[in-house]
Order: sequence, then structure tokens, then C-alpha cells
Amino acid sequence: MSEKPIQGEKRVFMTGNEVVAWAALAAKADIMYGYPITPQNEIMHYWTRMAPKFGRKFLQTEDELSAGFTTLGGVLSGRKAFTATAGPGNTLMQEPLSMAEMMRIPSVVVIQQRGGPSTATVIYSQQEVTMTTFGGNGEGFRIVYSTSSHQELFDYTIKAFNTAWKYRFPTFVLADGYQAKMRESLSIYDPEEKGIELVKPEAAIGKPAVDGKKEPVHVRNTYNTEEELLAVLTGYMEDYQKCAPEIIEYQEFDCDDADVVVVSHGVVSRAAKGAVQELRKEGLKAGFFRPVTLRPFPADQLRSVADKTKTLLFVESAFGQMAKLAKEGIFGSTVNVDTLFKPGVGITSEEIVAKVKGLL
Amino acid sequence: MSEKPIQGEKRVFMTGNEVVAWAALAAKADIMYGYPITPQNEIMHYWTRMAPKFGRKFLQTEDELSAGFTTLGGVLSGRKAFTATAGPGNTLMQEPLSMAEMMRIPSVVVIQQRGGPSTATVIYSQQEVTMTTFGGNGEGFRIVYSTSSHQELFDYTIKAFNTAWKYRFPTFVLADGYQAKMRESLSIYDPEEKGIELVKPEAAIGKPAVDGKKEPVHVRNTYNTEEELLAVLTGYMEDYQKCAPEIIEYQEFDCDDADVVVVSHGVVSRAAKGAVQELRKEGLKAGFFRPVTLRPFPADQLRSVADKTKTLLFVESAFGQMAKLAKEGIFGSTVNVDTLFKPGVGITSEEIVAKVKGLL
Amino acid sequence: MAKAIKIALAGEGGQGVQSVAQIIAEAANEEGREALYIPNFGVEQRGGVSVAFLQIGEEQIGSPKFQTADIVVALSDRAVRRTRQYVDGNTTFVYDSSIEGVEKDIPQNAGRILAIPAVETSRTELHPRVFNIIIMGAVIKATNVVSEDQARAAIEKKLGYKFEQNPKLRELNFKAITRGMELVEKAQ
Amino acid sequence: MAKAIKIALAGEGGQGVQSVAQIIAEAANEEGREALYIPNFGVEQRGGVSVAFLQIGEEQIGSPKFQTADIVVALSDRAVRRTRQYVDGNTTFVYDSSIEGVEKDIPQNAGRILAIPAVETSRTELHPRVFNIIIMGAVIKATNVVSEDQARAAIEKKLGYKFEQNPKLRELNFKAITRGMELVEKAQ
Amino acid sequence: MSVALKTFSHKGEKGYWTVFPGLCKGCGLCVEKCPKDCLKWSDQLGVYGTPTIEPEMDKCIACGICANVCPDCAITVEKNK
Amino acid sequence: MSVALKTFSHKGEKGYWTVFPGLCKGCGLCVEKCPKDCLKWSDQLGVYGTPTIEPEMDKCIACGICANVCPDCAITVEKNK
Amino acid sequence: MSTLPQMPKSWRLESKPHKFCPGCGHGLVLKALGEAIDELGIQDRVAFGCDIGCSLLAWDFFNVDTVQTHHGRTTPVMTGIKRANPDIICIAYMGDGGGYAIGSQHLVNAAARNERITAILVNNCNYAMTGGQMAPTTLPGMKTETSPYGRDVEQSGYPTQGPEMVAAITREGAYVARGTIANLKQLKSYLKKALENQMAGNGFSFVESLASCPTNWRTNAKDTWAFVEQEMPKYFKVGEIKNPAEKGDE
Amino acid sequence: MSTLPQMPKSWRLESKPHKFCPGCGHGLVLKALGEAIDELGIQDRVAFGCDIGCSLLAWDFFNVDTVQTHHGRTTPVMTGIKRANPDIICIAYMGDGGGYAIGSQHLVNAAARNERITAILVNNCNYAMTGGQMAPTTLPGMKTETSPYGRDVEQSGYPTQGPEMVAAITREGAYVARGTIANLKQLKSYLKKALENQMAGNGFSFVESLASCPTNWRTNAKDTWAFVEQEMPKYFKVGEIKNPAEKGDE
Ligand SMILES: Cc1ncc(C[n+]2csc(CCOP(=O)(O)OP(=O)(O)O)c2C)c(N)n1
Ligand SMILES: Cc1ncc(C[n+]2csc(CCOP(=O)(O)OP(=O)(O)O)c2C)c(N)n1
Ligand code: SF4
Ligand code: SF4
Ligand code: SF4
Ligand code: SF4
Ligand code: SF4
Ligand code: SF4
Ligand SMILES: [Mg+2]
Ligand SMILES: [Mg+2]
Repeated sequence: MSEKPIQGEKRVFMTGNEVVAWAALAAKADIMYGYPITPQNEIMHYWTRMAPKFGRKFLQTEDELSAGFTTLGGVLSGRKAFTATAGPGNTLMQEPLSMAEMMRIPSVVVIQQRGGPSTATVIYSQQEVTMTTFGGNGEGFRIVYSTSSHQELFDYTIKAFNTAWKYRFPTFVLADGYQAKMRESLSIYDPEEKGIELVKPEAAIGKPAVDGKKEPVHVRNTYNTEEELLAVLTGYMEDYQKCAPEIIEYQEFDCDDADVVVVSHGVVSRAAKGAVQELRKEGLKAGFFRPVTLRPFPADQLRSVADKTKTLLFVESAFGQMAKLAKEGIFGSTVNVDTLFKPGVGITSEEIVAKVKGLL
Repeated sequence: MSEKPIQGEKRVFMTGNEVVAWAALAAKADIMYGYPITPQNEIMHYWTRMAPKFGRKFLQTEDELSAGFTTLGGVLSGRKAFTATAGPGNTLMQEPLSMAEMMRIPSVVVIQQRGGPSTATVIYSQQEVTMTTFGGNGEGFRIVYSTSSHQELFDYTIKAFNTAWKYRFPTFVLADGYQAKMRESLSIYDPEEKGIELVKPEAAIGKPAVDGKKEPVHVRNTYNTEEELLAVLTGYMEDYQKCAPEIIEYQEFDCDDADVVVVSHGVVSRAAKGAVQELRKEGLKAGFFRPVTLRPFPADQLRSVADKTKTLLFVESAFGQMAKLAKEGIFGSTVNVDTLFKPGVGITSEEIVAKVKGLL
Repeated sequence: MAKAIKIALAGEGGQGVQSVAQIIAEAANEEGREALYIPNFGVEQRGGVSVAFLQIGEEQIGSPKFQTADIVVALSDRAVRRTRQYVDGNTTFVYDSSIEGVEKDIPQNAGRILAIPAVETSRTELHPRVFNIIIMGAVIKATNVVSEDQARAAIEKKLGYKFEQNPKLRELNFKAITRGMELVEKAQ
Repeated sequence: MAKAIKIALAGEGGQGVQSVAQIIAEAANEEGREALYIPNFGVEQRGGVSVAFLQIGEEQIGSPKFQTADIVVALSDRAVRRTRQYVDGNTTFVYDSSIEGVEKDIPQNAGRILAIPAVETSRTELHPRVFNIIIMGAVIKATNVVSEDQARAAIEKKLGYKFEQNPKLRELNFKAITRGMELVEKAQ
Repeated sequence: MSVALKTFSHKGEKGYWTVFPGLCKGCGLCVEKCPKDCLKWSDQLGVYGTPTIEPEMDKCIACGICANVCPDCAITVEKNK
Repeated sequence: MSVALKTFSHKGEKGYWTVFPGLCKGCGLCVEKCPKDCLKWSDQLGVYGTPTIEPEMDKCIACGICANVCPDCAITVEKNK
Repeated sequence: MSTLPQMPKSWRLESKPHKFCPGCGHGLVLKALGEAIDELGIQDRVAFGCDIGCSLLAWDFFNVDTVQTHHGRTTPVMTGIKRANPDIICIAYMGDGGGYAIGSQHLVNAAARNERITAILVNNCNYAMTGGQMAPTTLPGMKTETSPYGRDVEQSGYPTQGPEMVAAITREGAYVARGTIANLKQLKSYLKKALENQMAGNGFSFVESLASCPTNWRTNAKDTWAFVEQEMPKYFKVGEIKNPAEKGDE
Repeated sequence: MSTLPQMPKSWRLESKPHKFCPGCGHGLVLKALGEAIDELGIQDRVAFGCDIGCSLLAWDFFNVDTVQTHHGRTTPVMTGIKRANPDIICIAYMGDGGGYAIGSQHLVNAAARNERITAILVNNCNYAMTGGQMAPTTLPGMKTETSPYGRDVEQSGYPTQGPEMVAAITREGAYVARGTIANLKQLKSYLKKALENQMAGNGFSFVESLASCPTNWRTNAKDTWAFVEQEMPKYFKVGEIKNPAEKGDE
């Protein structure tokens, strides 16, 4: 029953949604709670097929509010619980996630972005960046990994559970409909066999009695005075700022002498990478910068790139949601800024190459 | 029955929630849909008392999702409809509001910010700025007025209906628990008597037949291809950018020779105003800048202030939600930036004075 | 900017501090001054101490709440403990002399500390019902935020309909104001 | 970066373009090449044209969708109209010669235009069921993205369990590949 | 309407039977419901390129059930008077 | 527990009756429910500064209803054995 | 000798063939609805709201004012319209997922408030638009994408009895019925009564219809009918459940 | 001769006097619940979830693991806990607004799925925490802050019959009852049965209790009791509605 879902390491060719299901199994996720929404559905489809074989559980809820809140219940009871959603479901998920932020509940959520606002399209976008990093009535005490390939979807889904349980901030794997539905190759593996330690979950509710004595736990999200709240939030902010440097991840290349650095995240960064390589081949000085964590944002890292280059070109399948994070992060920089924004639509290397050439 | 709620102009002393109810009456709002939440409740309390006397309607719904969606229904049918909420209710309201953005439904929403994230406090904050300006799975096709006094609550609530129906973007009056619950004086008036024209609403659904012939209307928020969506959003963005200059409002004084300009919005700007006046009295070169519209943000206006001064001091009852809008708006400026952030807690002139002195 | 006068009033649920604050605010408003009054509120108000924040000045008031007040009035032991935080060297701290067991809690850093026998006065001389009006008298005496006349007018406006039915009540209330003012005078 | 080969396959719901794309992608993957396949999807897929986007190269593929393809295969009139947009001067446009009424819709800007009698071949020579395998043969011939052997192996992997029960099916499928390749050769 | 309204009509003893291939999606619901079992698949293709249907008019009683159960209104039946 | 558990106890023929003013909020629910009508308001103040209650022990039958209906568990009644 | 297809007058010819799959029950429910609208002569006064779910494919289905809303939110949108302009005859059209899961708070509260709207719910035992997941109405043992080993009633309970639930919280004036595409005449009569109930200002009206989803059921025509006619009625009783016209139903 | 108040053992003395108003029905329901927990001896195994509403004031009320959730969301949080760790006895405690309005989709779907949790709903005819607005349970003609002229059944419908609605969608194994603070012994017995039903793994259990809110009703003790004992039962029938122990309730 509970033997390891993956033995050793193997190369597979599958959809991103299947990848997520495998990764959650590999990360020893105990239970998934979910509500259908395209393009996330197949995570549940694969999970419901595989989970029972490994003693894992699933609950289909009545909506995303419930999927989010049941996930929080699962986590509170000391289980590695997760959910997945997209678009309008992500909008609704902000209510439970705001509770997770306030109560430091290490929930894991996979987002497969689709077109917005509203129902829009069920296909693809990068328009859920603002909401995933700073949604709800709070201050963004969250961690957001933006993946770009199936290998990363696998790696970061596993990592998300570790990050969440270690730092106790709700953690998101932010992908998109393309990553969800496309097939490409990757290696899947058992993380522990690879030396990746899996952080152990701990119960808040239902912790067993110690020496026959049970110390009841009382957790809440409501405070009676403004000052109580300020004290709590100030503590959280300190925690967040302290762990941020440990969490931040990014990628860059060819930035040292670049005239234009293409800044992009997620699946768009694949096209950006190709474009920069192409431009370099043509002898044009392009560079590549990609935040992997959108929250915390690799601001210092981008700033030092900005200090070296003439222009940052922000490329996104949204109207500048990542660019906003970047600009606030490197405020004070006088680097030129240009944009290639296509909300809800994929971006190709060719378009980026053309855009960069127009800037040079 | 339907005589004017306010004859002429008169000075009154009341709570902010009462002010909103009077303003909505004065603006000829036809119907309010709402769900209780502190500190917004008394808007409904006053509305339910007064509305029937003037032939206006009210529906208490089962939650904020319903309050939002019924409001959209009301607007679609050609009525001036509005709702009011706060905190977790605002979080939920993002789902209907994302539909309003997509379908250009001129809904009006009054927000009385309270502590966040989660239930937090029922009292006060400025922590709903990110969510109100850019919430949901969209791109922030909204208009947000941040008020600072009862007079403004009255003026801008009336204005919000005009702005919404003229430009057809969902429009918010963003206030807070302090403004909701405090009493101070203001003048209330009949806008038309004052020469303020009230924009006429128009029905999308249920428009009467013309010459016995009814042209059915079909409105939707879902598109089948990415390209269709991009075309729609590009058009919206163009519309938004075109009308933004007409909509933007801000206040500033004493900025020309200032060493430090205090940037704040909403009720905090009252303390900031007092602080700057105090500092000037002491001969210290402080200036005042306040965005009234947080979305669209008065970026150019703030930029020219930033160009003249040494330091911008962002002061907010939040962890920099307005500051983010400002920094992205004036990106490229090299002005120094300092902050006084107290999420969920009021800020006094004395604190600002002390902070500014520390910077000089 | 002439600084506004900042007043914090605190008491138990039934002691009527909110209506005192509101009447004073309205009186000031009637005088054409700028007044801003806000009650404290939270989820656990049920049995909590009730605090009223009141500011009166010549220009628009800044922040609705403040960190230290010019005058703090505390009407119960819990109110004393709850409002210590609003006191500094410029604060006049007024409390009812009948409150027991708060010796250690009286904020000694206050500029002035006045104990007034408002509870007793209301019980023995007037009527427990006008206890809060005595407090109102005390506040306007200690702060001069509104004139006695204006205070009377404000009470008339607020309670006039009751006075119609029972003119004695008017007298009682007006006496209460005067007594409240006297108590402060004496305590000073 | 060696450019990846970009393939768009489009047809009606029952024509099996998605499985063709998937099998080719898996075959390329087995050969150790980088393959990325994504179907189109949307809310109105019910009766819509089905499009498969497939890219095969030596390095990780960039964007999952593309603006113009190296080869476009269209298997119905609606598919022809739907896929015109992916054609430019470097594109080989392949369509079934049995499709009627699309003369005006064939993208004349294509680098090469090939009409192949796949429907007819499947009906008359083989079996309607292997229509999509003929298409697969055509695609691998036109692009050389995978070897014929690898294509066979991939089919074996996918349908092996059916071949066990009915070995004739294997032969039919393999023949279909070969015929598909021939059709393209002939058309060129 | 993306497809021209081509019709295939059949005259029978009891009535006049028509299918609109441009509307028929070949679902077969009508086939199953015909009380006389007189509908069969046709060589003509419907809107999705799948076979449409045709009646054996000698069996058809023009009861209209097939038209009734067609979710696409692809059949009309007129009873002879 | 923010208030010390001061008690006021009364001994009667039928039992022993105690109120904890530190718990009593003066709601009066007990007063209404006493079958012998023997509870009245006391000079002692409860936790919110409102009067608490006291029994007329000569009427009290130690039925415990008052204790039962007190939402704050401010009363205990022990029946004599 | 017809040259035009015999569609309900209120159907919009320009958007036909409609976007539903071959054999989809939505088409039949909307045919019954279209005929009901025609027979009541209310085409110009109707506002049709369609939910997200396959219902959304009906966004341009009728020649009546139509608004496509969010998943589960059609009830409040139409309620909002009705409250603001009671002259409009409001129809909220949704799936079983939209009505019984994500939108159930709206459904039960609109029913409890006796909103003068007509809600029509297509019960096809699954979440069809998203590719066939388990719905509140999925039958015991039935395989879906999220119940790959069959719906386990121990884990997921029995199929939701929607109209029965709605009936339990409505009072006078409500109309509640369950029809089926297997009896279109009856279904149309229920829909007509539901609309008439709204027009009379009596109160909330609700009609569930059993309907086919051959695509996700993976059924051929024969099995489709068998499922609708034999399997579904085992759990869902067809008939009128509450009718204000009848006496003593309270 | 007691020197300690006679509180249920599971009550947390340190947080007493509790935060509810004088005369609040929540205190009585929680007393009955505390006694039920004591009598079943399950204090160490219970997880108590409280909703936003005056229920939140119970966040440190018991000496049992407690989680305060969001308005209307206690049902899913406790469901999530129960599904992840079935050894925990889960109680979801909420108000009528939380249960019948904003959280009604959770309540009806948890009931339909037969979740093994115990939901307890305090019916005080209003939204108390927010200052006394109309609730789904507000009585006809009753004045509240949002029905200042009295609840108009034409506009707002009749009071929601919660347990009846829940009963309509549950099947075997569910326990559903309505108690009242006017009969605490009965209420306690219902609560015990509800918890036992969960412990036995039978299914969902739901107890509504009629309860007082003197603060928002603006009633003195006498009128408080009169309202609970005379007015509320006119619309809310006290008793067991579904009991798996009894035969033939299906
Ligand atoms: C908030 C939200 N959650 C989820 C979805 C995804 N979604 C779209 S349709 C649908 C299911 C529709 O099922 P049903 O209501 O039964 O209608 P059907 O397609 O079966 O007719 C879901 C879950 C969404 N659009 N919005
Ligand atoms: C999403 C959301 N909407 C609204 C509120 C405000 N709110 C808090 S408690 C409450 C009403 C509580 O009423 P009920 O559930 O009946 O409990 P009671 O206070 O009457 O016991 C409301 C509307 C909230 N906290 N969150
Ligand atoms: S009209 Fe009747 S008999 Fe004729 S084909 Fe149709 S169903 Fe069959
Ligand atoms: S029911 Fe209609 S669509 Fe289906 S096969 Fe028959 S004619 Fe064609
Ligand atoms: S024990 Fe019984 S008789 Fe005695 S005071 Fe209490 S209720 Fe009254
Ligand atoms: S019921 Fe309890 S709290 Fe209320 S008055 Fe009696 S003893 Fe006091
Ligand atoms: S998926 Fe099912 S419900 Fe949706 S259109 Fe197709 S057959 Fe109809
Ligand atoms: S407001 Fe009502 S429900 Fe809330 S604590 Fe007070 S009496 Fe109880
Ligand atoms: Mg369905
Ligand atoms: Mg309540």
C-alpha cells in the first residue's frame, strides 16, 4: 500500500498536471482537497487515480472556498494538505488564503493561470501574479514560485511543501494553462533518495496528549484592538524579511555587458531564453533575468543587473503584473524600461527578438 | 414619495456611514444590495430606514458574492445600484468585481477598510488598497477614490456613480472604519441644485422594444480563444488610459521647496496635513502630496514633486500598499524614499512630525 | 494650526460615556467649531470598557484617534486601567473618587490628577440617571471646549422631547451640569 | 540554438490529430530529443476544430505555442480555415485532397502546398481507422522529426496491447505509416 | 448559422420528412427513439463531418418523435392531412 | 479569570446557595426562572458593575433551576441531603 | 413543405447549430424552454441568464436578452435584475454543479426569500464543461474523472436531491418540479408553469431536468437513453414537488 | 460547600467570565455542549471550531483544541480536519447567519456528503455580532437594523427552516434536531446524540438551538424568555427531525 510512488529516478513524458500529482505524491502529501476548474482538473484526475494506491486521500468540495478552508483544516491537523486552482477559483481562494496568512498555516496551492479577468478563457495567462503574491485583505505574507518547465513543476511542487512547513507561510506553485496541458520530458524521482530532506508536518489541532495530559491549543485570526494586530503583523513582517534571502531564487545570464536585459518569468522565460541566445548569436548584447520566486522578489539581484544595463525589457502574458513587482523592488534605479505585454496570450522568441532589435 | 431627499444645502454632524447613505440617495441610487460587515453596517441601517421614503430599494443577500452579483444584475437592468463592504467581504467581492471589469458594468462599491489579513480587526486600516485597485484575476480596470473626510465621502460617493456610468469601469469609494464610525460636520446638498449633472443610467438587459421591435442583447465574459481575449483587453486598456487623465485627482501643497514630502492617502492624509503645517510653522521644509484617486494613480503629478524634493515619506496604515502604487508610477525617479507604515493602526500628526524631523 | 483639544472618556457599558462625548461634540459643532468624535469598537465590546475619543478645535481635526489626550476621564476601575495609555505629562486625569482598588493604577505621570465624587453626587444630591451629565459638566469645565450655555442647548436638543413630558428632568439635567463643573473647580 | 521544428495538426473531433501529435512527440522523446506537444483547448471545443501544436528539437523548446509552423496539416474544410493563420513563406501546408470547397481558403503564401489523398487511401486501401496513422507517416516524412523505426516503436508502445489480440492490426498500422510517407513523397 | 441550410426531404405515405444536415450532429438520439425503427445512418455527412440520418419512408408513420427528440432541431416532419 | 472568585453564600432549609459575583453579569435570566420567585437584585455588584442577585432563602427550595439557566455558571446550589 | 427547420421562434437561428455536443441534453431542455417562451409569448420580456458550465454555450442561443454570468452565480445576477426591474421575466439557467455545489447558497437563499425568478437546472450527473468530474448528482458507483473507481457513497454521500431540498425551504407561492428530457412534453409543461408562477408574482420557481451528457458519459445513443430513462430515475424522482396552484401543499 | 463555580469540566476557567453579553444564549448552548463533552469523556479528542459571529467569542472558551475560522467557513475547516484525521471529534459551531446564509453551501454539501462532523447552530433570529441585522431566521414582522419596519415576508420570505432543509438532503446515518435553551436537558441530550452519531461513524449530525440575544433584541430577562419560549417556536419546531437510531426515517 504505502510503498514509494517513485523508485529511483526516471525520465517521463507527460502533462504538467500529471507532473504535479506525481510531485505531490513524492513530497508525501497526505491529502488533496479540490474543486474542478480548467486548466487544473487533471491534477485531481491523476491524484484520484494514484492516491488510493499509496494511502493518500482526496476530497472534492463544493467550491473553492471550501477547497481552501478544508485544506487549512487538513494542515491544522498536521497533515501535508494541498489544493490546486485557477482563475476565478484563485480569486475565491484568496479568502481562505488570507486566513492562512494570518494564522501562519503552511498550506500549499498550485495555480494554473488562465485568462482573466472573470471567466475570460480557460487557456493561459500570467494574469494571476498580483493576486497570488498579494491577494486578499492582507500584506502578502506568502511565498510564490513561478515555474517554467515540467522539471521545475516537479522540483518546486516538492519544494513548496518544504518551504511552507519550514517557514509557515502559505506557499504557491504558480504555473499556467500551457504548463498544465502540454507534454514534455522530465525526470521524476524520490526526493529522499536524492538527499532532499522532507520537512515533517506538525499538528496544531489534535496533537496527542503527552504523559496522559493534553494541553489544549487555541488558535484565532481575530484581534480586539488595533495594537494587538499591529504587534502580530510586525512580528510576521520581521519573520518574513528574515527568511526572504533564504527563499529568493532567480536565474540570469549574459547580463554583464548587456544593452537590453529581458526580464520575464514562468513559461514566458523559455521564449526569453531562446530570444537572448538567438540575439547573442547575432552578436547583439542581450541579457536574461528571471525571478523564480515572485514573492519574495529577487529585488537586489535585479537591481545589480539594472545597474549594469541600459534597458530592462519586461515581457509578460499580462499587463505588467510582474513588472510592477520589479519596479517597486528596484525603485531608485534609472534604467530604461520597455515592455512587451500580451495579457492572456503566449509570447514567442521571435516576438521578443523583434522587440529587442527595435530597442537596440 | 419621491421628493428630493435633500433640499438645498445643509450643515450636518453625523457618522460617515450615514453620510454614504445620504450621498447615495442624493446621487439617485435606485437600489442597494448588501451583506452585513463591520464597519460598514450602518450604511445599510440608514439606507433601509430612508430608502423606502424615496422609492428606493434594498436587498439583503446571503453573502458578499451575492451582494456583488445582485448589484451587477441591478446595474445591467439599467438601475443605479451599489453595495458596500469591508475586509473579508471585500475579498469575496473580487469575484463579482472581476466580472464587472470584464463586462464593463458600472457598479459602485463603498469600502470601509478594516484590519487584515483575515478577520483581523473590525476597526480600521488602509490594507485593502492593493485588493481594491488590482484585486481578482484581472488587470485593475477600476476607478478608486480614497476619501479623507465626511465631506469627501459625500462628494465622492455622488461622483462615483457619475464616473462609473460615464466611463463604465467599476468604481470604488475607499474609506475606512474611522471614517465609517466617526462623527464630524459636513455640508450635504442636492447635487443637481448645485449644478452637478447626474449621469443617466442605461439598461443593457430589459431595454424596451423600439417601434415594437426588440433587439435582444447578448453579453458574456467568456472567450474561446486567447486572441479574442487579447483584443478585448487591449481595447479596454486603451479606453482606460484615455480616460485616466480626466479622472485623476490629487492634492499637494508646500512641495516646491520641500526637503521632505509626506505622501499619504485617505484619513491618514489628515494627520499628514497637520504635520506638514506644523513643520512649516517651525520653519522646516516639509511638503504634502495626496493621491485622491489611487487608481488611476496621479503618477505624473507625483513625479514632478519627486523631481523637486529630496525625500518622499510614504505614510500608511498598511505595509506600503499605496507606496507600491506610487513607486511603480514614478519609476525612474531617484528621490529618496522613507516610510512610516503602521498596518491596521491610525497615525497621528505627532508621529509624522517626529519622523520627518528625524529625516531632516 | 491651533491644536485641537483631545478628550478620552471611558467607563462601563451603562455609564453613558458615548452619549456624553456625542453631546459635547454636537455642542461644539453648533458653536461652529470643528469636532470629531469616534467611539472605540471591536469584536469583544460586549463586556468591555467603552472609550470615547473626542477632539474639538478650530480647524479640521487630523487623526480621529490620538496617542495622548489633554483630558482623560475614567469612570470605573477597568476604565482607569484601560486609559492609562492615553496619559502624558500634559494630561489632566479625572476619575471618580468612589472607585476602589485603583490606587496603584492611577497614572502618576499625568500633569494633573483630579478625583471627583461624581457617583456620590449623582446618587445623593441628584439622581443616578444624570451621572453622565455631571461628567459632561466636569469635562466642559476642565477643557472649556464648549460654553455652559451651548452645553445646555445641546442637551435640550437631545433630550428636549423628554423634558416636554417631564420638565423636572430639564432642571435635573441642568443642575447636573453645574454640579459637574463645580466638582472640577473644587478638585483643582 | 538549433531551431525546433514546429508542427500544427488540425482536424475534426474524430480524426485523431491529438493522438498523432502525442505519438510523434513520444517517439521523439524516446529518441532523446526534446519534444513539446500541446493541444488547443477552450470552452467551445465541443464541435470545434481540434488543433495540436507540436515542436521537436535538440534543446528545451521555448514557447509552447507558435505563430507560424514549419508544417501545417489540415484534415477538414474547417481545419483549413482555422490553420491558415499558422502559415508563412517557410511553411509546408498539407491537406487532404478529398476536402471540398476550400480552394479559396488554401493559404497561397505557404512555401509548399501538398494535397494528399489520405482519406481515400485509408478507405480504399487500408481501413478508415488508420487514417490518422497515415497522417502520422505523412508528417514524419515531411519533417523527418523522427525515424520511421522510432515511429513504429511508438505505435507499438501505444497500441501494443491491441496488437496482441489482433496481430493484423499491427500490420495495418505499419502499412499506414509507410503509405503516409509515400503519399508525401509522391506529392512533393 | 455557419452552414447553409441544405435539406434532404423524403416523401412518404404518412408524411413529409426532412433532415437539415447542417444542423445534424449525428448523435443518434432520433434513431433510438423512432418507434418504427426506420431511421438509419446516411452517406450524407452532418455539420461535424459525421453521418447524418435518413428514413425508410415506407415504414415511417410521420409521428414526429424523431423531430421532437432531436436536440438540434435537425428534423422536421409534416404529417399528411 | 480576571476577577477573583469572591462568593456570597446563603444557607437555607433546603440547601446551600452561592453566587459568584465575579461571574454574574446581572442578566436576570435566573430571576425569571425561579419557581419560588425568591431571587432579587442585590446591592453587590457583578463583574460588569451591575447588580448581582441574592435569594430569599426561606422561600428557596434548592431546586437548582437558577444555576441551570445561568449562562455564566455564576450560581451553585447544593441540596441538603 | 418546410424549407426552414422547425425551431422555437425564440431560438436564434444565426447561432445554430448550437455549440452543445451531439446528443446533449442541454439542447433538449432549451428546446422545451424555447417552446414554453413561445407559447407564453414573452420573448420580448425575458432575460435569460446562463451559468458557467456547458450552460455558457447558450450565451447567444436565444433571441432574448442574455447575460452569461459566473459559475454558480446566475441566481444572484438574475435576482439582482428582478429586484431592480420586476417587469423583466428572469430565468437563471445552470448545471447541477453550479446550482447544487458552488451556487447552493444562492439557490437555497433565493428559494427561502421567495425571489420571483425561475431557476432551471440541468442535472447531467457530472461537471460536464470541465471534462466530467463527480458532481453532487453523480450516481452511486458511477465513474467520473474524480471518482475513477466509482462514486463511493461512504465517502461522498448519495446524489443530492435538489428539488426536494429547495422544496423544504420554500413556503407558499413556490413552484418546484423535476422533469426529464425523456418526457419533453411534461418538461415543457413544468417550465411553463414555472414561468407562469413568476409572472403571477407568486414566488420562486425551480425546475430540475434530468439530461444527457453523452460526451462525458461516453455513451452511444442507446446507452444515453438507457441512462436517462432507467438509471437516473432510480435516484431522482420525476414529477411536481410543490405547486402553488394545488391546495394544501404546505 | 462549594468554593468553585460548578462549570462543566471542559470549560476553561481562565477565560471566565466569558465574553458573551449578559443573558446570551450562546453561554447556555455552550454549557449544554460542555456537559455533553464531559459526560462522553471526550475532552481530549475534541476539536472545536467556532465561526465568526458572536461564536468567535468562544475561541478560548473550552479546554479543548479550538480553531476560530471565518464567517460561514467553520464547516469546511472542521471537515478538512476530520478528513485528514478521522480520530478527532470535530465540532463546527456557528450562528444562523454563518450557517444558513454565507455558509449554507458548506452546510448543505457537508450534509449531502454525510461528513462525519457535528455542526451546532445557534439560532438567535439575527446577525448579532454585527449589531443586529436581519438574518435568514428573523421572524416575520420582527424589527432589526436592516428590517427597521419589521421583516416583510413578501420581500424577504419566511424564516429559514434549517434543520428541515438539512434533513431533506441527508440520507442514512444523519442526525438532525432542533433544541432550545428553554429546555437545556433536552438540548444536551440532542448534543450528546449528535456527538455519539459522529463517534459511531454514522454520518453528519446537526443540532440547531433556539437561543437568546437580549442585546440586539433589546429585551429584559422577562421578554427574553418570552421571545425564546413563545415567539420562536411559532416558526421553529423543537424536536428530533432525523435520528439514525430510529427505524424507517428514510
Ligand atoms: C469559481 C469557479 N470555479 C470553477 C470553475 C470551473 N467550472 C466551470 S464549469 C464547471 C462545472 C460545470 O458543471 P455543471 O454546473 O454541472 O454544468 P454542466 O457543464 O454539467 O452543464 C466548473 C467547475 C469556474 N468557472 N469558476
Ligand atoms: C466574509 C464576511 N462577511 C461578513 C462578515 C461580518 N460578520 C461577522 S459576524 C456576522 C454575523 C453573525 O451572525 P450569526 O452567524 O447569526 O452569528 P451571531 O453573531 O448571531 O451569533 C457577520 C455578517 C465577516 N466577518 N466576513
Ligand atoms: S416520424 Fe416517427 S416513424 Fe417517422 S422516422 Fe420519425 S420517429 Fe420514425
Ligand atoms: S437527433 Fe438530430 S442531431 Fe441527432 S442524429 Fe438525429 S437528426 Fe442528427
Ligand atoms: S434553587 Fe430554585 S428556588 Fe432556589 S433560588 Fe434557585 S431557582 Fe429559586
Ligand atoms: S443568570 Fe447568572 S449572570 Fe444572570 S443574573 Fe442570574 S446569576 Fe447573574
Ligand atoms: S460536455 Fe456534456 S453537457 Fe457539455 S455540451 Fe457536451 S454533452 Fe452537453
Ligand atoms: S450580541 Fe447577542 S448573541 Fe452576541 S454575545 Fe450579545 S447577546 Fe449574545
Ligand atoms: Mg452538470
Ligand atoms: Mg445569529
